[in-house]
Amino acid sequence: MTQEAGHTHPSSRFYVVIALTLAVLTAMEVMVFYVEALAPVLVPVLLVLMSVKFALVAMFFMHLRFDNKLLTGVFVWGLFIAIGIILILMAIFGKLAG
Amino acid sequence: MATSEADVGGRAAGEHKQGLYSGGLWSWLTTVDHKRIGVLYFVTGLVFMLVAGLEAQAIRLQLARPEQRLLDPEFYNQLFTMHGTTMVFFAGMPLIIAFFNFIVPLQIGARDVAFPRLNAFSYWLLLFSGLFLYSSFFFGGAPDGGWFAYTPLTNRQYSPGMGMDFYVLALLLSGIGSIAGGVNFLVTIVNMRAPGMKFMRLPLFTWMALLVSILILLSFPPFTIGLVFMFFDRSFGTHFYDAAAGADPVLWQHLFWVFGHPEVYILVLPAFGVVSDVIPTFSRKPLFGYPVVVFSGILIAFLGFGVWVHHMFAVGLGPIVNAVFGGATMLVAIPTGIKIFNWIATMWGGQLRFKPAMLFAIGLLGIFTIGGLSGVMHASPPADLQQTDTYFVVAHFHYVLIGGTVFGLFAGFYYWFPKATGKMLNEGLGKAHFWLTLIAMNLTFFPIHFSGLLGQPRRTFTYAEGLGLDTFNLISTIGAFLFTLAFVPLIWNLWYAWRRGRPAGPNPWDAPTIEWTTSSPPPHYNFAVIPRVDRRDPLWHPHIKPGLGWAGEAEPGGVFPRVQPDDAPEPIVMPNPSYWPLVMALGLSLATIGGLGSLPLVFTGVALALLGLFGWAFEPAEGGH
Amino acid sequence: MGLFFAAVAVAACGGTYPQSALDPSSDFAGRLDGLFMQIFWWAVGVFVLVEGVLLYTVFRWREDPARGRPPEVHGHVLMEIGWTVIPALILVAIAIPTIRTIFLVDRPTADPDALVVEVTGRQWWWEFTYPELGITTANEMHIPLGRTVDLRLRSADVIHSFWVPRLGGKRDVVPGRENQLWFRPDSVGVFWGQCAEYCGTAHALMGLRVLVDAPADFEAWVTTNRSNAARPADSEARAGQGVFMANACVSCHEIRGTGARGQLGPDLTHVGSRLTIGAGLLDNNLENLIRWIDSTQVVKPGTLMPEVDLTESQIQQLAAYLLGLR
Amino acid sequence: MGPTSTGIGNRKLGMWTFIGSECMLFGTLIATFLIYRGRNVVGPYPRELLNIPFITVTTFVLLMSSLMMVLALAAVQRDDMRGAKIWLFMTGFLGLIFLGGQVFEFNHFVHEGLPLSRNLFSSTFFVLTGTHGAHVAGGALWMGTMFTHAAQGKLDSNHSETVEIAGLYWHFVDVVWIVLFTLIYLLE
Repeated sequence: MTQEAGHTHPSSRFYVVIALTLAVLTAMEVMVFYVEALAPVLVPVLLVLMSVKFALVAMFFMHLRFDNKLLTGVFVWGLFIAIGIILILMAIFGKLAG
Repeated sequence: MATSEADVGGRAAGEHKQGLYSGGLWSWLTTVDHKRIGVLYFVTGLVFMLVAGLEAQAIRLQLARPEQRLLDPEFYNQLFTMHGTTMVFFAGMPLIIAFFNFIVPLQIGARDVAFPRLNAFSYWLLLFSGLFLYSSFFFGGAPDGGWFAYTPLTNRQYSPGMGMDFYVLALLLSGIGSIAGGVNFLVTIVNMRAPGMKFMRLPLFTWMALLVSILILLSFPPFTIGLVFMFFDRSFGTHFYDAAAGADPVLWQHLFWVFGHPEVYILVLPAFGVVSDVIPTFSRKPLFGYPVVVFSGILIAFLGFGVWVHHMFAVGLGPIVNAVFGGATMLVAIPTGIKIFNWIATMWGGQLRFKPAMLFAIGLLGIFTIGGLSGVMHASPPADLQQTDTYFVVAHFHYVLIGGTVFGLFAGFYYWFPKATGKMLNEGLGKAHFWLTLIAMNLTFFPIHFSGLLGQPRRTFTYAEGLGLDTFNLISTIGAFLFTLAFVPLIWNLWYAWRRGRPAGPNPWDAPTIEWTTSSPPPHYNFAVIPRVDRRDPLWHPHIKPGLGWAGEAEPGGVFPRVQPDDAPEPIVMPNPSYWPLVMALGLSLATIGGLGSLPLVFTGVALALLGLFGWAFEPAEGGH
Repeated sequence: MGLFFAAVAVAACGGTYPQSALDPSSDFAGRLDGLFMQIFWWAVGVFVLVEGVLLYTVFRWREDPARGRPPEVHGHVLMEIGWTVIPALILVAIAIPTIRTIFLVDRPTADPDALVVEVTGRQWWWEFTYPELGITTANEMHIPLGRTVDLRLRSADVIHSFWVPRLGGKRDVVPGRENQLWFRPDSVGVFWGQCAEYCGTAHALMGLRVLVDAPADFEAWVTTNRSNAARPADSEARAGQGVFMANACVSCHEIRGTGARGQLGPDLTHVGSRLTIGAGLLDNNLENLIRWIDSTQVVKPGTLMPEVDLTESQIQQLAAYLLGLR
Repeated sequence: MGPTSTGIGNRKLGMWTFIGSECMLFGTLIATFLIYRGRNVVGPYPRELLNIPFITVTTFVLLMSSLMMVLALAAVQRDDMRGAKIWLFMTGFLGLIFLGGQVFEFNHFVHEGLPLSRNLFSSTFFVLTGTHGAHVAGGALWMGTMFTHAAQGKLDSNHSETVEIAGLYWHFVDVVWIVLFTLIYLLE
């Protein structure tokens, strides 16, 4: 992840590394799901792993890491409002209390 | 979308001489010129507005006296549903988009929007979805579930007719066009500004257009999904709004108002933008507190996503939810107030010229304030328990939407009409129009504040004589007739301008923004030379004020060129006309009609739409060969 | 705008509006009205100020070539702060009593002694059940003076909204949910209400009445309404009972103590003692009952009660029977 | 129309804007799914039907299609048209495999007694994953079109923005699936 930000695009090898990371993270998710001992922390762990995968694709495959910050802004605002509304709706319907 | 949108054909400027309003039917069907599309939107929106106005007229006639039976309740319910739906989606929004289309590229110094064909596509979808919706009158009755279409009343069980299917499908179709328009205007404003036109130099109308684009993009999808759920419930027996299956019909209300509240700002912010351009021009003073007005607009747009539950205070969501959303709603009053105060401060110390555009702008300040204050009353959830779903709320939002949106649009109409047509309107007729509208509007809507507080619920085809509300309703009905009459001077004025209007010249109002540097109406390419801008209100620098003398040292700069030359020094590349947007819109419309229950029609429509899409994508990128 | 204040003043104290939200007659409605009045006067103040400044500005600064070109003013930080902070303070002044009231009116009543009434909204009438008293009635709710009533609101079909402005604010009646609304009336009388959420064809005609009785009168009403239906008093009423039992009426209506056990329409055991018929639509008298039975769909378009094919004399008998069910 | 004010191509900015809007679209669907989770009044229930090993495989396939997509873009930018053709083809092909998995899964559910109109779970599940599937299908069509173009020799590094934009769309659809996979299948 020490790829320098810049206008040169990363190498194919770098993309393969990212893809492998994604695959490993997915495997971890499924593993966490099946390990009984992790049940109490299942939700936070899965949400974290999901967010990491999400961020990897957005930053590197979609080039947000290297591109104009405006594009990140456009995307993140949509995402931010969407997450906000999901959370508010879940709270109203009593789905966040447990 | 797979090939370049830069569908250009290089031509010399001389080849663009065709006038804005000349050309045959084919040239209008294939046009991608933002100005022509703006005119199409305007005419379409105006016609739908007149139709919805007549529906309102019928509603008021039925309510003129208690316990009347002029209209039967089923037809009445269709009328108020269609009145609301039409005014919001097929009159208000098209008129706003009309102004975006015509004015925004001119204000930022662009030759067209970012995606001219997408722009045409949006228009055709709007037109077809509106016609589709109205065709329901001939196929078993128009929608009658209210423009808000609350479930489960609109479930198949309680609305077995086709009316609500028309509603769902028409709004899905027009929603696609709206989202496309949102993308288009956002990219246009962000990406197509003339050199030097920084964000904090944008005219306020363009600023508000940018915010509205964002609101459209973020608020229409939840509504679209809500409609998809409704469509599936009605057509395929799913259970999204079916309490018996464990669902909560209130979900629809959330999805509807997550969209519905930003929609209010979609309708009002452009009017604020118009006023923020009109008041400085006719006060001969720059806008007071430009950055504050911009940021208060941003704040209103942002808060718009966090207040939707204030439409649902009586649903019984509990004290915490109501308190949070009540508080958030009250916050909206602050940036709105800031705008009003800044507009007044703009006029303070100015040279106020009471042209019709200015009158409507001042009218907006006065009338919208009333709507805003009654809004604060039902921002308080307990007070709202008495006000929601009564005529008090009807009065409130008509003060907001007529006092805000309609007055703002009329101000914009009188302001930019000379730019759009090259002709001046008659001032006397314009003033008559203003005063009639102002009086009629108050006569219609002020009394129903009282009838609401005194116990008249909304969406009722009649009211008991014993309620004692006769006088309020009668006055309101008289006002409504006057309101219709108020359109006479407007129509007369259009006729007058067409026959005898004086030529306008590039800048009849001595306005400061760059749309006034080009001829009226502008040439096909808008600007023979792309202007360069080095400040806000560039045409007021240096301070040459005919009739008013010099106000200060002449400063160089402002905008170059100050007046656009007749001929372009270099060949101008403009987008080619295209019929593919029309084909694609027709395809989607056919598929929509098929959604009423004909699978073959759906497939035909989708095939046609795909044909349109591929034709569009693979049109020769260079038109010259 | 003088009209505004005059009319509000008249409206606030006039008694000719039976469904007025400005004439509260319970603790609950009183709270809402008190809060509304507080906000209203703030709004009036702001209104006068803003419109006054606006009008003054417009007249003071109309075009006058003698003044020359206006100086270029771009803003003023202190003024901006001022007209941000002052409205914010006013809003705080409104928000504090608002939040207090919310936590009072949006929560179930704390009164353990409250009289529970189950309210069911139906297209297009209201059903009231008193679980403690074993009474079911329709469209008219009797409650005793001085005792809190605790309404449990449910819907049998679509969303309605229960609204009796002088006693309480609206509360929606939503399928799949049970909402609550409570109030303690502070005077005896007949209070008008009606459905306030659009619920279909006859939404406008879905009225109700709340009758606040003195405690003794309420007890008498309870005693009467617990009993079975009165026997027909004369031959015409007896004939009417026969018509009722022999026709579609029985499949929808219940008359306790007879064979009529229908559950779809209002309970008619004591229909003769009600003030109105058709959900607050018509005064309850012989003439109106005949009209109602004869041309139901004209009197209340869309109503789910069909027009049963009866002769004129049968209708006459039926109406006499129903009116006798006191 | 010449350079833009921000230096970002109009179509690229447009695609990102559209993606921002799509966040709200899927956000609403996800919110509905989560709100209605556990409110079924009749079976079958999710636990009885969801096949996690199977869906893990299709998830992996979709993730790899994203890799193919970036490789295709890199190839186009290098003017390596042979590579571009292969990677574009693979992207669409893996997308189709994913879709095939979805069709298989839907079919399986219907056979197990869960047609669309069965209960709240079927309503929310089919509409949510179906909307995503429709996006994949649209993307696959787009890949196919670009592949055809590449095969006809009409695609070169001058069109790299076109491929990039298609890629943005494709990755977004992938990202949505990352979220759905966790929320629907693992957090059940």
